[in-house]
Amino acid sequence: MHHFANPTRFLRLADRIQPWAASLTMAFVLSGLYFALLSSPADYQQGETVRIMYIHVPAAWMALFCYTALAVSCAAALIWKHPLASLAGRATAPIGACFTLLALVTGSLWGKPMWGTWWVWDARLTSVLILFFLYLGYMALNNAFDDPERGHKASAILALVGFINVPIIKFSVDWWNTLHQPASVIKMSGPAIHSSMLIPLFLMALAFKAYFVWVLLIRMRGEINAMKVRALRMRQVHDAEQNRSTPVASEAG
Amino acid sequence: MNSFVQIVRRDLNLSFRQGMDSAMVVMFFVIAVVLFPFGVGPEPNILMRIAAGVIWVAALLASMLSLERLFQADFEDGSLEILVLQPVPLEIAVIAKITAHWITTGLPLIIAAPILAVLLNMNADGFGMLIAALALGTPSLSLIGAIGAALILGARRGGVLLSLLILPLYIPVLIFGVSAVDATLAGLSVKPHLLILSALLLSSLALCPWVGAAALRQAMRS
Amino acid sequence: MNSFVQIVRRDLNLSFRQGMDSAMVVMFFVIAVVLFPFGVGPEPNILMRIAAGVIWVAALLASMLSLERLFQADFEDGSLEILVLQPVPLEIAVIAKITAHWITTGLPLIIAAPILAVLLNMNADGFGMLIAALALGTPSLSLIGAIGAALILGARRGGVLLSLLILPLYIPVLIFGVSAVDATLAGLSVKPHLLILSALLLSSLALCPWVGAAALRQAMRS
Amino acid sequence: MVQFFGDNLTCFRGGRIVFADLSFSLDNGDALVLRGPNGSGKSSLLRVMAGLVDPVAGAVTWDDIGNGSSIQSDPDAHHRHIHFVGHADAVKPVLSVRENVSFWAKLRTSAPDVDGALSALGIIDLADVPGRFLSAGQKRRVGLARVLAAPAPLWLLDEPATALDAGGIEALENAIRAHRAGGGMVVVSTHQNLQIDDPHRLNLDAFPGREQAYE
Amino acid sequence: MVQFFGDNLTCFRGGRIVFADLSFSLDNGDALVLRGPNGSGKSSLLRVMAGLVDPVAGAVTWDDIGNGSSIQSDPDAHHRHIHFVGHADAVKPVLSVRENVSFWAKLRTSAPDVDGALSALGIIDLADVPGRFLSAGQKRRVGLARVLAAPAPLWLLDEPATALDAGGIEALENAIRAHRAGGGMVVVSTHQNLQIDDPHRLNLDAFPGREQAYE
Ligand code: HEM
Ligand SMILES: Nc1ncnc2c1ncn2[C@@H]1O[C@H](COP(=O)(O)OP(=O)(O)OP(=O)(O)O)[C@@H](O)[C@H]1O
Ligand SMILES: Nc1ncnc2c1ncn2[C@@H]1O[C@H](COP(=O)(O)OP(=O)(O)OP(=O)(O)O)[C@@H](O)[C@H]1O
Ligand SMILES: [Mg+2]
Ligand SMILES: [Mg+2]
Repeated sequence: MHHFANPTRFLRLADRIQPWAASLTMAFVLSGLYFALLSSPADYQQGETVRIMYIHVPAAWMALFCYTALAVSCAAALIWKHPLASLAGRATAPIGACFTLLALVTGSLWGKPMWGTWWVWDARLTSVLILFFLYLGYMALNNAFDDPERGHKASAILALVGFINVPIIKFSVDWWNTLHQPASVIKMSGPAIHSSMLIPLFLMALAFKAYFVWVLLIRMRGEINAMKVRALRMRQVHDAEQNRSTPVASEAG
Repeated sequence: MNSFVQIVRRDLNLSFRQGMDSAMVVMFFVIAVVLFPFGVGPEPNILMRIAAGVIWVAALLASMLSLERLFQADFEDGSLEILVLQPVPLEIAVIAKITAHWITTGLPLIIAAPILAVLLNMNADGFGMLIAALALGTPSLSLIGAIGAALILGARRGGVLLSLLILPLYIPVLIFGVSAVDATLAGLSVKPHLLILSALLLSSLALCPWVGAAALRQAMRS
Repeated sequence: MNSFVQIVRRDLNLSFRQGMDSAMVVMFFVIAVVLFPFGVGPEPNILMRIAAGVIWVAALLASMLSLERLFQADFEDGSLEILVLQPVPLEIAVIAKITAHWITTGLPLIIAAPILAVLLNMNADGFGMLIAALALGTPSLSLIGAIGAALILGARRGGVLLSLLILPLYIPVLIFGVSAVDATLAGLSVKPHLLILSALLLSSLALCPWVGAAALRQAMRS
Repeated sequence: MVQFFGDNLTCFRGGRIVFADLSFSLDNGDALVLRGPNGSGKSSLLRVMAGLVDPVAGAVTWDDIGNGSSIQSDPDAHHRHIHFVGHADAVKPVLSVRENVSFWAKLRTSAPDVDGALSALGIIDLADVPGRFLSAGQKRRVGLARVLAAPAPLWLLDEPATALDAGGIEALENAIRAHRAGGGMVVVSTHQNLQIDDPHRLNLDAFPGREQAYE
Repeated sequence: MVQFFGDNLTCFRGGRIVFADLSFSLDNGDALVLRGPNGSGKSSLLRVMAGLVDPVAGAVTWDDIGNGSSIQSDPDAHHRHIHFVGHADAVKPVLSVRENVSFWAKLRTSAPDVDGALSALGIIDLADVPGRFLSAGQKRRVGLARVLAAPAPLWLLDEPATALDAGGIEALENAIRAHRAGGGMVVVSTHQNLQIDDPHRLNLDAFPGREQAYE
């Protein structure tokens, strides 16, 4: 009967994790920024603009990671009907959309010096833009119904359909010739960039991940509260019905 | 199979008696295309250059607009609820409705397209390929769009919402549909593009009825 | 005048509480524009050449789509019937609803337009004029579209029908809206174009509320 | 003294005559109950009275508006005299019950008695609840509260008891009684048993001239 | 022998428990009448029985389908056993009354008795009239004719008497009587007075356990 199992246990767990997530975020951001801005070298080709990488790449990774997390929680919500799963999906989507936007914006900022233009219509960039629309579509559908339950289910189906886009983004650089550079960190043969860049990159990636957990918990707490408010509303309606205590119309038969 | 035929026949029947359905989709298609010479100016070589793209984009928008009501009317008058409760697999019902929809809207688009291509100064060599690409592409559009049409049932602002949900999913069809035509005009091989269009069609044929049926069941839950 | 304010305030209220209304129109606008680079290919100078036209056509389509529901929701839940029977001139009610609609959809379009202009490589000199032209043009679109929105009430396939009714009426706004931007980019005088846009706005302001009210009364007859 | 009457009305809908040569008149405090089987034209008559449907012959007239010319000649004055409750309740899901009622009331009077109306229909407890949480019967009460919140001499009610439970029906009957005691008039169509004192009755099945269509 | 029963059903809708631990069972020839004020869960229970809404606990089961596994395990067989009549009548405006009924009937049986069903509900005269010309009560009759035209052992009727006049209600009662005499079962929710012989009764207001959600 997990449908109306009270989420108190989850909240207690969240209370314990949240301070850790917050402090880890701070620690990783500070150390990551130190390495990224001060102790790592400028690129021999790209100069100082290479430092955009320490935001851009982790943000792009998080954009993909969040969508995967969204799809997994939507699948869990549809198959096992666990209310926390659908809640997690709803809480993840806006965070993922923000990371996607961040990746798009930092990518554009980087593109201007590197490629001489803010935007090109190549496979990688376009598929990320589509990812952004999918996030927006998920959120829009989620909120489009008077009955929230219906919005959650419909948007979960959409999120699963849209998951097709994630491998397309990942492999777009391999399948099509594009301006965007192919994977150099995460690939079979091991990372192909120097460790002085790798360390800050990973520190920032960890920082983003911890930040994600932190914000996710806050947002889930908010969602749970919203549900409680809803339940109170319902009770108000029901109590009003009870107070009138109207007699049922005379029995048939 | 018998119920498949029953449902297709009834939907065609409804569409013909209500009249204008097909006509209106075609006219939207034509008007949307005709807006472009007004928008981008009448220079023939610019128009020629963008003809295939504009026709495909207009076809996407027309297909999307007409799909909005694929399940909507049945949802509103209670038919959908009854359909879900018939001893007929819902997937069959969904694919029957999509078939009827494509016959009444997709087919007329394909017929109208060459005329618009003439209006936009497209090179006559491309006409055949335009038709072929649309014939392979529009069924995919109907199939993909059916998912969106099922998801938005009962939502506020269905029309705009639908566009947000399915236009991103239409993009692969658009890309390969246009490149098939462009490849013909440039004298290159069209085989890879047509193969991908067919693959898109087959995979949406395999996937969409199931997802659409699941979405419809979901819509009935409330 | 008091009832005008009441109705505007209620419609804005509804739109904000339902959330996402404005957001969705903007998103459709963005997606429709984004389709074009897929359609016509990514070459920057072609895109630059057609940017203003594409943005205007997308604005037309977005305005049209969002207008579909201008009276629809009120019609379906019975509010319109009651509104028609209030001791308030129906023309006032119509113009109040149009005003609220423009604030929630036209204004956001104007704000989003420059970003799309960047995506399409439009020359930055044109941005200011694009905004000015949209600011003069979109209210006309809302006014003209309201007539269509009233005429389609209760019709089957409202969406496609609406596009047929009003897209042709939108063409003058499109032509002069685009030529204002193009004139700026070409360094020519924009005054005549802006004057015509203003004239279109004034005449639709004078005419459309009356026609719209008549159409609404007609819709109530059945 | 306000009086409302219809003369020799003929209504033509969906390709056939729904009723012909129908007349009625209402004095202050009168109630007219419309009866008849399905499809006999009750809803159509109410819509003619409201001015939503034009009769093909005959006219509906107020004694005190426009010197005996029909309601079509001065719609605003006519609208100020009537409240119409149709099949739909016009409850917006995102507005609270109070907001739903007061929007309509404020279009008619600057100082409406919204809370009084909500109390009379037993939904004052729901005043701040958004419309989407209401059940069918509660929505109906909101639709009726709109009528009580801003006074008008004539109420036109099309099956007002639909979806109401016993308590709701009693509240409705009381409201009609009070309205008539204050000189108001009411026209009601219903299939159910509504307690209305000294009603005039109009049986719509008695009007000939139908069923000639489709033959 | 066909039997249909639900065990310890709990239904959760719109963020709250509508009913909990509800059980029922139906034998051939039985009728179950659902009672309760607005919002008590009558429609919800009928939708659970139809399989349109899944209960969060408990199961609805046929004795003769799938060896006592729930209706979800073989929806097609379940659908072959039931007819569901909800609030909407699914009448297409451009199809004639006969076409409306026979489309649905043909999905279930190749030789449906459409005209017999129309006669039983007193709308055989309207057989060739397009749906758009029907009044509320006539539409309801068309919705009920669909049930008569193709037999199924269990009828689930949600407020079937809505908008029906006295003649329509009598036709409905007769149809239910004949169906039960032939061994059929029926579940009805209603606010009105329907004459049903020896009904089992289920008062939905008696189910506790709501309002615990999210607390
Ligand atoms: C708006 C434009 C851009 C977008 C949407 C974008 C998107 C992405 C995405 C999604 C990834 C993650 C790929 C993966 O995990 O395999 C990525 C990684 C990366 N991007 Fe971008 N990018 C953009 C512009 C740029 C520019 C201008 C550069 C620099 C020339 C750049 C350099 C990189 C690098 C170095 C990586 C890491 C690749 C790896 O090691 O896996 N990006 N980008
Ligand atoms: N929207 C409409 N368009 C065309 N004809 C209509 C329309 N509504 C009703 N009619 C016709 O008018 C006749 C009277 O319908 P009306 O709705 O007034 O009946 P009623 O007495 O209210 O019936 P009910 O008890 O079922 O509500 C019907 O027989 C129908 O044929
Ligand atoms: N579509 C829905 N979405 C969410 N909650 C719903 C929905 N429909 C009903 N509910 C909730 O379920 C409860 C039971 O509703 P239901 O429609 O089953 O009641 P009912 O007994 O049929 O009432 P009525 O007499 O008004 O028809 C209601 O109180 C409502 O809060
Ligand atoms: Mg009626
Ligand atoms: Mg009910």
